[in-house]
Formats: sequence, C-alpha cells, structure tokens
Amino acid sequence: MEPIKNIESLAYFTPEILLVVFAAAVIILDLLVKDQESDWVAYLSLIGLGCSLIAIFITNSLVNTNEPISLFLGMIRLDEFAVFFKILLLLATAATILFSIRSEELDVRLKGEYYALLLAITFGMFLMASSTNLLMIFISLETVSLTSYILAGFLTHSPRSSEAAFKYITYGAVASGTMLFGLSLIFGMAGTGDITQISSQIASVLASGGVSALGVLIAITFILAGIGYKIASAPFHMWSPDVYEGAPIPITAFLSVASKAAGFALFLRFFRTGFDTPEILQSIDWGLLLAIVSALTMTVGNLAALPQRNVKRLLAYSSIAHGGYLLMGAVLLTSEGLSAIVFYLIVYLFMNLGAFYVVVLIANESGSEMIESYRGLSSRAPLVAGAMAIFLFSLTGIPPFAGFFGKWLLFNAVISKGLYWLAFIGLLNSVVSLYYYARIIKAMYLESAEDTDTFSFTKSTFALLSVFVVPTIFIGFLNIFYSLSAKITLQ
Amino acid sequence: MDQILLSLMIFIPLLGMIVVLLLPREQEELIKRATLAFTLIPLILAVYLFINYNTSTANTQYFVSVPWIDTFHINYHVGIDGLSVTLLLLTALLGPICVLASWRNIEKGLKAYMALFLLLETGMLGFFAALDLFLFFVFFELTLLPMYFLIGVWGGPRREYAAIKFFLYTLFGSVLMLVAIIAVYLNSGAPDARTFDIPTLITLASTPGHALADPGFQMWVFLGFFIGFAVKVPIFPFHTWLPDAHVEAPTAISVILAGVLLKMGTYGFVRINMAMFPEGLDIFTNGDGILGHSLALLGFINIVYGSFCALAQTDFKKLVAYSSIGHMGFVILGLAARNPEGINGAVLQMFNHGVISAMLFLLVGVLYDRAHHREINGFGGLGSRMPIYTGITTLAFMASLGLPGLSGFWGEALSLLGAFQEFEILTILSTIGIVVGAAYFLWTLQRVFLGALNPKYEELPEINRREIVTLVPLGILTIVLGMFPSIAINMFYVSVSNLVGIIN
Amino acid sequence: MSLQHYLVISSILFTLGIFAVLTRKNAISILMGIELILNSCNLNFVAFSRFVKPSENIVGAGAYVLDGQIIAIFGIVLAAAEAAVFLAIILAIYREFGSIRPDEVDTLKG
Amino acid sequence: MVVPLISIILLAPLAAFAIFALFGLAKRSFPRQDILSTAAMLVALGCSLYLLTEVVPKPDPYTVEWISLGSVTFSMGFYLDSVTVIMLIVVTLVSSLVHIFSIGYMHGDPRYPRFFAFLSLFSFSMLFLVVSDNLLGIYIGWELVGLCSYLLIGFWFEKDSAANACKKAFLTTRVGDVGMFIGMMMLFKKFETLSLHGTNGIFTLIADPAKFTGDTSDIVWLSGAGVLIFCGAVGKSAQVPLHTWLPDAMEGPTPVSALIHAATMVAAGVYLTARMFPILTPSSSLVIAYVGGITAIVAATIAIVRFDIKRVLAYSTVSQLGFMMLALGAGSYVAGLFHLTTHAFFKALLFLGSGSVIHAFHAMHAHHDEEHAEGNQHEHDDHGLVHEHGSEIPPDQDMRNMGGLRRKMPWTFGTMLIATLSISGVPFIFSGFWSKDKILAGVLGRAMEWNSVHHYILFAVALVAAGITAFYMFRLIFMTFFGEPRNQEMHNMAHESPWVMTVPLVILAILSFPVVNTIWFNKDYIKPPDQHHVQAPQHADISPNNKTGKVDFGFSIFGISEAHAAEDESENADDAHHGHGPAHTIAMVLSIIVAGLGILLSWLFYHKRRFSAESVATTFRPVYTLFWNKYYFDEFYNGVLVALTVWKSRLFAKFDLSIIDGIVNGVATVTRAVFAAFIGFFDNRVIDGIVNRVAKVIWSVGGRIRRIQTGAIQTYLFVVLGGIVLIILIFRVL
Repeated sequence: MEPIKNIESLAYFTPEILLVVFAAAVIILDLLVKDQESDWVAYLSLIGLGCSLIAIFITNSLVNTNEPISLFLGMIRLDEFAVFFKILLLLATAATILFSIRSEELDVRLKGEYYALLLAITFGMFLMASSTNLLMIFISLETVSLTSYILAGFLTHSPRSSEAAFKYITYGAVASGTMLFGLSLIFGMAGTGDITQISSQIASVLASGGVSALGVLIAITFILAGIGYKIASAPFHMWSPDVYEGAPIPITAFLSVASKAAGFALFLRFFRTGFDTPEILQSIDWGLLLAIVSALTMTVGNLAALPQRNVKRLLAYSSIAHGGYLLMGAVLLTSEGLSAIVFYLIVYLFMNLGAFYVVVLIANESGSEMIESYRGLSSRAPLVAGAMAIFLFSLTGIPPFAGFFGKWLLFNAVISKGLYWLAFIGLLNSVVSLYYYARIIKAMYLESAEDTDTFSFTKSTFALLSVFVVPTIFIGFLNIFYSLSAKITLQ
Repeated sequence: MDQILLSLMIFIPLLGMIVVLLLPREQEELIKRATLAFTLIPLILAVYLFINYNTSTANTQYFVSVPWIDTFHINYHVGIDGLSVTLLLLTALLGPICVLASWRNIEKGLKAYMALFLLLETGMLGFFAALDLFLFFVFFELTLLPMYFLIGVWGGPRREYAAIKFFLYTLFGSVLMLVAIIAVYLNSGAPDARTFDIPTLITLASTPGHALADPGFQMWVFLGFFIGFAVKVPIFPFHTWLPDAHVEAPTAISVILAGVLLKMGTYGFVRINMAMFPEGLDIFTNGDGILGHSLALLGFINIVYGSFCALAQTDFKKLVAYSSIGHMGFVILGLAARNPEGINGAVLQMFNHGVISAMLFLLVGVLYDRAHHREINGFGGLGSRMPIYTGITTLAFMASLGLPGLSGFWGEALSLLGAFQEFEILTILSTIGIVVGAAYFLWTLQRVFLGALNPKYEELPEINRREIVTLVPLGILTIVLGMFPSIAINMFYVSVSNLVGIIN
Repeated sequence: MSLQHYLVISSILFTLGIFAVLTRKNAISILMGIELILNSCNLNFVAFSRFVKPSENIVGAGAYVLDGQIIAIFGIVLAAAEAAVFLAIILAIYREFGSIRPDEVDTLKG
Repeated sequence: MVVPLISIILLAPLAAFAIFALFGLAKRSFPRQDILSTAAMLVALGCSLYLLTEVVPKPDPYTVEWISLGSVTFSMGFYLDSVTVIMLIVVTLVSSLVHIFSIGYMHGDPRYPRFFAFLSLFSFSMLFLVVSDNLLGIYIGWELVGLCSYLLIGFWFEKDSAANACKKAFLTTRVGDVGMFIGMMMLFKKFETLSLHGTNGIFTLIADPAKFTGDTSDIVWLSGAGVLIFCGAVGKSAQVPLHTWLPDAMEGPTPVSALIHAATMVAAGVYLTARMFPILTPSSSLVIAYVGGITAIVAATIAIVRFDIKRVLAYSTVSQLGFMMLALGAGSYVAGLFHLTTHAFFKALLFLGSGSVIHAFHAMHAHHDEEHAEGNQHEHDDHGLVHEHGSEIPPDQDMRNMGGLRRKMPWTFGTMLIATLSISGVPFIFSGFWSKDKILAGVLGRAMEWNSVHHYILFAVALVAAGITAFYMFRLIFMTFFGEPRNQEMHNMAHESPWVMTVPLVILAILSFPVVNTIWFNKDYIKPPDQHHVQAPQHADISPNNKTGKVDFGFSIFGISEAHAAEDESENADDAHHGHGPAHTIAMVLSIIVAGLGILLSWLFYHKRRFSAESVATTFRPVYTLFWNKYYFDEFYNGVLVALTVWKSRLFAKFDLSIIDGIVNGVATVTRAVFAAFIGFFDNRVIDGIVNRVAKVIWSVGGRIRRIQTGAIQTYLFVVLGGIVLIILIFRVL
C-alpha cells in the first residue's frame, strides 16, 4: 500500500496533535493564570487526554482495520497495534495525573511544566508505538527519554530525585547512543531506514555475502541495548531501581508501566517487522537470545527484590521481573506471544498502577515508603490493605486474580514453542516472588502497628482505588479481553 | 432446575461472603448466624444430591457446561460422579460444623474470618465439582488465599511461619501442575480443537496414537500433576508443612485442613493422574524394580513414617497431624494397587479419614479451649472429670486406629486387601502402621484420661452442648459407616470400576 | 577515501566515547564522551548514505537518497538537546551534592 | 426361625449398651442399667437354648452381601452348626451368671451402670464373633472383644497398674491380630473371598482342584496363612510368647476376669483355630500343637509359685488354653472344644469364687471400691509381700493372708472345691477329667498313628502339665480354705457372700459335672470338619498301632499324599481314641496317675506340711527363681527397653521410666528415642533443611545482586558493555 503524503496524513495524526496542543496550552495558561493552589492544570491536561482518546477512536474508525495505513511517507504506521498501545498509554498517563494530584511530595510551583511534560512524554510514546522508520524510532525514543529525565528529577531540593535524574540521563544517553550506532549499521547494511524493507534488504545482503552475520548480530545487540534499557531488561536494567526509587512516586508508576509498555511496543514492532525473516533467524539464534534475556531479567528482578525494605524499590525490582515475564511472550515473536503480551500489559497496567497508588497513599499518610509503615494496615485502613493484598496476589499470579490469567497466557505461549525450561524458570520465579510480596501482606495483616490510629481517606480515593481493584479481579474472567488481545497483530 | 443445583451449592457460600462483608462488624451474633445459614444451604443441597445421585451409572450427573473463555476453549463445566458427590457431602458437612466450632473462640476480626471461611468453602466445593481442567486449577488455587490468612491471622504463636510455609509449598506444587496442565492443553489437538474438558481429555488420552496417549509424555505430565497433589496430600517428603500448619491453625481450620484439603490432593490424583494418564500410572505402579513400586513405596513410607512420628509427639495436635499423614498413606497404598478393592478402599478411607480426623481436631480444640495447652503429658486422669468427653474421644481414637465396626477400619482394610494383591511385602510391612497406630492412640488415651486425676484440672468443665452438637453427627457417621460401609461404597463403586476399566 | 576509512574512524570515535564514559571521574567529561558516541553515529549515517547504493526496489534507478544526512542532522539536534538537559541536571547535582564526581553520587543503591 | 433368633441374641445386649450410650450423651444415666443388661443377657440365653432344638448339623450359612465392589463382593453371614450353638450357650450362660454375680460384687461402685453397659457390649461382640461365618465378621467381633477387654481391664483406670494393664492387653493382642489380618489377606488373595462355609466359601474352594491345586507352593501358602491366623489366637488366647498380658489383666474387676479372661474371650482364640480347622496343614498344625504344649507347661510351672490368688488362676487359664491349642494342633477337634466348654464353666467358677473371697475380705474396708482406690497404697502395707511384676499383690488377693476360710464361707468353698477337682482331672465324675483325657488321648493317638516323635514329646509335656495343674490348684485350695487363718484380723471380717453371688457359683458348680456335657460324646451331633490337606505320612499305613514300629523322626513338613482316603484318615486323626483303643486307655491311666500324684504332693506340702515349700524352693533355687520370674518374659521384653534407657535419658530426661511397662512402651521408647531424634533430625534438618537451604541460597544470591547494584553509575555502564560483549561472544564467536 502506498504511504500517505504528509498533508493528508495530518488528519490521521490528530490524537498526537491534540496532545501537543494541550501541552502548549497548559504551559501558556499556567503562565497567565496566577492560581497555583488549585489543580486546574491537571484537569485541563486530563481533558486533553480525553480529547486525544476520542480522536484515536475517530481516526481508527477512518482506517480499514485489515488494511493499516502508514503516514508521512512511511514514517509512522497507524494500525490496531498502535491504537491499542496508544489507548493503554493514555490510560496510564491519566492515572499518573490523578496520582500526581493526590501526591503530596510534588512541588506546587511547577505544576504547569509538570503536566505539560507528561503530555509531551505521552506524545513521544505514541510515536514509539507507531514509528516504522529508523529516524522516527530514534526521535521518538529520545523525546520520551529526555522528558522522562526531567520528570525523574522533578523534585527540586530532593537529592534522591536529582541523583535519579543524573543516573537516568547518563545511562540513557549512553544506551541510546549505542542504539543509534547500531541503527546506523543497520542503515548501512539495508541502505534504507524503512523497517518494513530492512528485513528483505539485509536478507539479500546476507545472501550475497555483503555483510557477515557477525555484523548483523553486533548491530542488533547494540539496538537491543537501547530498547533493553527502555524496558529495563537485564543486563540493561540497572538504572531502573535507583531511578524508580529516586523519582516521585507517580512518575515511578508511570515509568514502570507506560514507558515499559511503549518500549515493548517499539521492541515488538521493530524486531517483528524488521528482523523476522528466515535468513536472519538462521544468522542468530534469536529465540534463545531473547529466552536467555527474559530468564535472566525475571530472575535478577525477583532475587534482588527479596531483601528490599523500601516498598517503592521493591516494586521497582518486581516490575523488572515482570518485564522478564513479558519478554517470554516476545520469544520467537509468535502471534500467540504477542496477544499474551498484550493481555498481560492490560492486566499489568491495573495491578501495578494500583499497587503504586497504595504506595502514594501510604506515603502521604505516614511519609514513608518503608515496609514498616505498612504494619497493621489491615486494621488502620482495611479497604486499602485489602486492595493492596489483591494487587500483590495478582502480581504474584495467584487465581482468581487477573495476574494469574496473564501469566498463564504467557506460559502457554512459551510452552507451545516447547521452551519448557523457560516456563519452568518463570514459574519458579513466581514462587520466589510470592515471598517478597507476602512480606508486605504479612506486614499489613500479621503484624501490628506501633500507633494504631486509623487512616482516613476520602471517598474519591476509594473510588479511584476501585478503578484498579475491579479490573484486577474481573479481567481474567471476561472472554472479551482474550478475544481482543487475540485480535491485535503485526503483519 | 437440577442443572443449577450444583452451581448453587458452589456459589452460595460466595454469596454468603459478600453478604457477611456487608454486615456491620459489631453484629457478631448476626454474622455468625448468617455464616451458619450460608453453610447449611450447601449441606442441604449436598444431601439432596447425595440422595438423588444415580448410583447405577458412572456417567457424570447434574453436569453444566457453558462456554467461559471461548478463545481458549475453557468452559464452566461442573458435574458429579460417585467420587465427587461423596467428597462434596463431606465438605458441605464439615462447613457448618466448623462454623459452630469457631463460635466462641475467634476473638478478633470475626467478620473477616467468616468471610474468608465462606470463600474457602466455595473453593473446596468448586474443586470437587469441576470437570474443566482450567476451572479445576482455579478452584484448587482459590483455597490457597483464605487458608493463608486463616492460618496466618487467627493462628497460634508461630502462625506467620506456618502460613507462609503452607503457601510456598502448595504454590510450588501447583506451578508444576500448571505447566502440566498447559502441556496437556497444547497437546490435546490442533490449535482450534484444543480443550480443557476433563472427560474429553480422558478419552483422548486413552485413544491410541493420540499425542496425549504417548507414554513418555504421560510420564512427565503425570509427575507434574503428582507433585502438585503430593504436596497437598501430603506425601513424604513434601509433608513438613503439615504439622506446622495444623499446630498453628485454629481448630476449625485444622478440621478443614485435615478433613478436606488433604483429600483434594488424593481426589485430584484419582481424577487426573489415574484416569487421564494410565500409561504414566503404569510406569510408577505396574513396572518392576523401585520405579514400578514407587507409588506403593511412598504409601508405605507415609504410613510407617507418619505413625512413628506421631508416636514421638508430645503435642496433642501434632500427634493427630502426623497420624493423618499416616492414614493418608493407606489411601496412597490403596490407589497404587489399581484394583477395585484398593481404590474403593482408598476412596472410602478418604471420606472416613475426613470424618475421623475432623472429630479428632475438634476434640483437641475442646481440650485446648479449656486447658490452654496441648502438652499430652500435662494432663492425666481426665477420664473421671469429663466422662462424656472421654467417651467421645475414645470413640474417635478407636475409629482412627482402625477398630473394626467403626468406619476407620474399612478404608484401611480394603486398601490393604487390595494392595496385598500387588505388593505383598510392602503391604505386610505397612501393617506395622496399624500396631503403632494403636500404640500412640492408646498411649495418649492413658496419658490424658487414665490414671489419677491431675489436681490442676479438678475444675475442668465438661464438654458443652454446642461442642457435642459439632461432634455427634461425625460420631454417628463413624459408627453407621462402620457397620454399613456399603452406604458410602455404593455411591462410588461403579465410578471406581469404570476407572479401573480405564486403567487396565 | 573508501567507506572503510570512515567506518574505522567512527568506530574509534565510538570506542573513545565509551572509554570516556566509563572512566572519566567528572560528569562533564562523561557528557563529552556521550557526544563522541553520538557523533560517531552521525558520521556513520553520512558515510553510509554516501557510499551505499540502495537497491532499485526501494527507490528508482540511479536515484540519490539523503536519508543518512537527514538522520545525522536530527542526531545533532537531539545531541544538543540532550546536552542541555544533561547540564541542567549536573547543576542540580552540584547543588545537592556539592560535587559532580559520578562515583560520589551513589546514595541510591542495593 | 434361626435368623430372627440370632438377631435377637445379638441385638438384645447391643441395645442395652446403646441405651446407656444415648443416656450418656444427654449427660444422664439409665436408672437400672444392671437389670437392663442382665435381662438382655437372659433373653439371649433363652434364644440360644431354643436354637439347640433348631439346628441340624452343618447347614449352609445365612449370608447377606455386605460390601459390593462390582467385581468383588464381601458378604456377612451367620454360620450355625452344633459347635456354634454350644458356644452361644456357653457364652450367654456364663455371661448371664457373671451379670448376676456382678450385681452383688460391683454394688456401690461409682461407675456401676457403666460396668454393665460394657459387659453388654462385650457379650454382643463375643456372640457376633461366634456366629459369623466370615473372617471379616470374625475379625470385627475379634477386635471388639479386644476393645471391651481394654475398657473393662481399665475399668478402675485411676489405678496406674490398671491403666498400664489395659493398654498392654490391647496392644499385645493387636500384635497378634495384625498377623491374623495378614493371614486373611493371604487367603483372600488365594480364594478372592473371606467367607468360610457355603458354596463359594474358602472351605469349599479348598477342596476344589480348580481353585486350589494342592501342590507344594499352594500348601506352603496355606500353611503360612494358617500360622498367621493362628497368631491372632496366640494373642487373644494368651499363648506363649504373647501371654504376658493376661496375668496383668487381673487388674480388672474379678467378674471381668471370670467372663472375659477365663471363659469367653480368651477361648475365642481356640474357637477361631477350631473354625479354621479345615485349612490347617500338617506343618501349621504342628506349630499350633507346639505353641499349645509349651504354653501349657510354662504357665503351669509359673502358677506353682504365685501367691496372688487371681494370678494363680490366670496362669492356670493360660495353661488350660495351651491344652486346647495342643488338642487342635494334634487334630483332636472335638477334644479341644470339649475342654473349652468344660474349662469355661469351672474356670469361671473358680474366678467368681476367688471374687467372692476377695469380696469377703473387702468387708473390712469401709468402702467396697477400695479394691481399686489408690492402687499405690499397696506399696506401703506391711504384709511382707513379695514383689510381683507390675504391681504389688493387693492384700485381699494374697493367699498368704487367707486360710481356714472353709467354715467362714461354705458355699464358696464347696463350689470352688468342685471346680478344682474338675480342673485337676479327678476321674470319672468331673467333666474336666473327660475333656482333658480326650485331649491326651488325641495327642497320643496322633503320635502313634503317625509315628511322629513330635507328638510323643507333646504328649509327655501335656501329661506333666496336667500333673502340675492338679498340684497348684490344690495348693490354692489348701492355702485359702484349709489350715489356720494366717491373718486373723482379716479373717474375722470375712463372711459368706450374698445370694446373688453364691447362686451363680452353685449353678456353675453343677455345670462342672459331665452330665451336662454328654452332648460332646454324641457322634452324629458334633462332626469334626474335614482337613483336606492333612494326611498321615505315606508310610504311616504299615500298621496304625504298632508300638514296636520305628518312630519316624523325619516328619515330612507337607504331608502330601494322593487325595484319596483323606476322609477317613482325618476321621481317625480326630477321634483317635476310637481308632486306637490302646492310646485311649494309656492316656486315661497316665492322666489319672499324674493327677493323683499332683494332688498328693500338694496335700503333703500345703496341708500336712510334711515338706516345706520354702526348703524345696531353696534346694532348687535356680528352677524356683525361673518360675518365680515367669521365665523372665517381661524382663526380656523390658530388656529391649533397658538397652535404650541410655538413649532415652540423653534424649529426653524429663520422661520417667515409671510409665514404661513391657515391650509396648519399650517399643514406644525406642521410637521416642529413635524417632524424636529422627524427626528432629530428618524432618527439621533434612527435609526442612533442604527447603531452608534453598531459600538461603536464593536470599544470598539476592544479596549478591544487590551488591552489584553499587549505586555508582559507571559500574552500571560497565555491565551494559559487558552484556553486549558477552552476547556477541556467546552467539557468534563461540
């Protein structure tokens, strides 16, 4: 199908455009309006997200689903895959904004910039989910990275936050530099930046002996470093615990869900469309490489989480581990795996954000993220404790919570390819993971607090909490989500 | 109408949980009564099913099968055969009894306790009724969470340790089972013809040439399931969670644990391992050498090890806990025999042990509520102080040590009779368990009830009416089934012969 | 000059950059290292798009594509942006820690 | 007509117990439990007597299908032949009398109703055992009587000695029962049924070659099964080596000793062996015979030197049971059962008599239940008592406190004398003579007919034992009733018991005369079952009764010969005294002689005081001590324990020896020692250990990973580079 020219493309680009517009609007209005106390900027940006969501549906309705189109001369692609991830990211951002409103650690003076940046980063992620050209890939990646560096360091006068930002940017810059180098090599081999053609090109050069498989491997590994850093997969994960711990909790939640999801979107699209041809698969043992990475990631994440006493950091490690689980679906890039990842991301969105929301609440009440501050929560705030328990069990992957069904799909995908060992490692990991999740549960239910005064939360808090609890309980039982995730494909 | 009865029975406790959660936490009496009501309804339904169950056929009855997760061909498929209806009755019976047993001795968080208990009951009932492998697993795991909290929150001093230990062991077992389940699913046919439906899978697994029928495959899957269930049973060496869990758990929960949860392991073994993987079963029960005798060997180890450990205990509850390890050994031994006597004996033993061990734990609870300790040597001469309690305890002990004329005997006897056909030496060695069983029970009887009355307990109150009410139905069952075991056996022997047919 | 020469130079640049990033004890020099890396990539892009003839099935025969150069330009821009942010963050670090030695910024660990 | 009668016989006592239990649950007790139970027993007695007219010998069993497993079915059934009926009558009769006796004896006991309830339960179980035609059914009754004996021995459970005794009894018998169960399993495996008579009962199948080809392996199997089932009998009938529980069982109330431990339950073992008669093979029979013989002599010798009146009787019971076993083992079916019935009567009489004596001495105590109140008071009473194993002799049971009672309590004396004459085998007018003589004749007959040295030995043993029996029984009589009162104070208090107690004595005394036992001589009423697999050795047909014929030392273990002539052979084997007149006469003469000798000696020793027992004891010190210590059986069993006391003290000092008694707790201690250590080690170290170690490893790995997370950004970057290089190396270069 012929790529659409730039001007025509704009019509299909409205969701992104809206985001940009609202971002600008937020900044400008923030400058004009002197009211710093109320949260109108936040609500304005929420509206922006809403508009963009509507726009997504409209533009999607314009597209014939089984005939996806590519915009801007093949720079970006508009297909169900992209649409799904955009919606997911929007939800994540919306949640983050709501957290930020409630979070008490955030600096009131810079609301405008903060929310504008959130919108901007969402824009970048949209691009990540849909770009089909090396250039776009690099630009979108950098957009997201740069904004997230700033957001991570957003807490002025907080050494932790600045340190997080510093590490993040140093690490990120090197990683993306490495990736760029890899991209350049790919570009050199293929002679084009269009990833829809890369595979065939490289295949032919490989066949003609123009380049050695080693060259391809090096290039791919370099790129893997870049993407691996985004999805925090071992051995490129090491930035994430520190950054997650240092960054403001809403941003941590955002990074652990949204930017991971975006990274997976990029990862899947890039390797699925770019490198999924027999020749390349022969040149490197693709499946094994990813399988090892995945196994390593989940194991490292879980084991390192065991001794943590800071719940935020613990969740950081746990999200590394979940990255590993997700990678299981990416192994061999089967469509089963793809739909498994999609389903798991939906579940993960709710349970992980929910968990972080509880962390926000507790941090507000007790001013601490340490596990000690969760003691006796069952008596101090039974509902919150119950919700947290549900999130944690779901993260562990215990029926009847959605997390189990997600895991089950992933294992299903892996075992269907006969990788029993990987499934086995994954399952052992989920047993290990129970251990540290249960430590929080234990603190909440089996231990008693020093001060037993009950926490008081507003109705809206519980409302928001239930937004995460209800799906975490029910998604697994509803066939619609399975069929939906089965529909998402990449040709 | 009949179709939904089963589902009603399964989910009414769940409904009860919601209701209880909505009740104000101050209304303790109300909460208790509500819970009791919501556990009595399933009992009534279970009795109805038990009576109306058609014993002449091995086909599943009262079955419902509606699509659930179409994408993966998962159905909500429940139904009962002779095996499950018996165990359903047991579960439903123990429900209200446990509620009564927790009437007075739950100090904190009664509401949560009752809610969790109801959830637990749904899980157990569902497990015994499920005929879809996925559903089966979900219910299997569903019992985990409430159990964890019930032990961990309302348990004894070392409750945290016991709870997490129980949780980790069981989870470990069940993840292996999960792999096996997925493997079975994926090998059950072409991508669009895959199924989780247990009856279908059973037929597939016995059709020659089918992927599921391949012995090598069956062996591995068998092992996967086996470990999953072995942890639950518990089979040596996966048993160490049990004494801790039992000792720490509150009385009612110990009752459920011993009465039902252990049976889930053996039931699953019969339902899946034996029926679905006869080839795999062959390898472990029908071959020569250690491998061919492995299952019987495990049964033997359970019996002897369990009973000797029990003999060495001084904690009343721990003694009972170890004794149930021993008694579950007879179940394993009987199943390993693969002949009608053995399997019928095993199933009967499952039911009877459910009843008897429930009695034992209730009795321990009664004593503990009064004396606030369980040190066997710390009592003495209670016989003259609490004659009725002593009488009931003697009954329970005698039943448990397999005294003929009480239900405990038949399960053991049939299992042994069956096992002797296959494994003579092992069976003869296993009879050691009978003697030792008598030894520790009589010895306990002597140390607790006989001899001169320990002056500390001159004022110990006699067992009260509520406690008697919890014990009497079980006692009656023990005696009636002891005289007429066929009442129970007639329910399932057809299903069992059907199973035997599949195996051989 | 052939493609190889450019590639050798760019590889050297890249290696130097990595070396700087790994060894320098000053945030600024780390930044420089990063710049080196990015520039080596740019050099690659330009060189490739100069020497590599894309096959006809992508673009018409004899057509001459500037993709590489364009990417390079974007690269430069992004490098600049990154540098800006980096410097800002270094300032923040200096304010909080009174030093910009990366190995002294290690309160978050474990 | 038969089935309802049997149902009544069984249900009447059961109902009596059930009523007690139900009232108990309601925390009350039935007003007149004693009357209720006694009435129930009398009803049962009536029905049993009526059955006597009903039954024709060897009808088919009345069976119902009990458990059906589809392919396999287990049935429950009643089998009613002459022997069954006689047993029914014996049980119900003795039981009723004991009930009546107890009304007087147990009067005033705090747990008076419970006693009768237990008696009823026992009677039910015993009767059930007797009538069932099915090893399963027999086993049920078997264990139930065991339970009742447990409950009744431990009736006065406040007394530690009683508590120990009842446990010891239950466990010791259970050891035997397990053997029996294994035997049952063997039979089941061979015949796929556990019913005995009837078309597809074991006894029928055993005759049909299709099912049971009498080849060696089958015979071995059958012998094994036979011996194992006999193990059950060894336990219940207190045969060597499992006899030690019976003397201790005397801790129970005396009526219990009379009913359970003299007349019925202990005889159940004999009854079982008789029931299993058809499956006995020469080898298994020989085992039985030897066990019986040894028991007879061993117990008798021990009895000589006891002073506790009840223990003397206990050992004499053991010895008499040995006689019966010997008879069955020697193939004298009728003789064995005959002696069973006669013994039941006179031994019950003796026990009740001794009970009456004890009761008499009890008058001295303000409260009747002193006999059982604080058993440890015996330690510090100063009759210079000798230490019996288990507990001290209660003063009111110590024969050295008695003497000269015959004037004080004539009825008791008279009746007991009759019983004693009967048991000692005083010729012609006493039933005991006939039955014992029948046994001796049987053994001798088998010996001659088979030329088997084994049976000659056994005959000798039996003869000696018979003599000793006479000796110690008269010793008992002399010490108790004759001579001068040794303990005046106690003597003065003694008095004749009330009629409720004396009447049963009288009835039993009447029953000790042969007139009522003539039924045993009725050939066509009592037919011994066939033993298909017992034939004389091939060369036994030289001449059935050649005194000069060389004795065959090599008794062929499996007396297998052509199936023909099995019938009449076994016929002979049984009624030896017909086939071999000589055997009969010899046996009779000899038995009269030894009986006379025994009585004479004991008269000289204990009445005329010609010789003093003490001096003899001193001259034969080693023998005496051997007898006194009961051949060191308990010591041997305890030895196992003693060896482990070292362990024990190390492992759990807190646990004291006092509650340890006999092999049972010996084993318990072993296991406490070994397994407490073992569990401590195995469960906690090994199994949990492995688990914990794994957990530890995981944790430490977690710790390591933490340490990699140094916080210094450049290390992270190193890792990145390392990762990249590693991947490239792994996947391409290597």
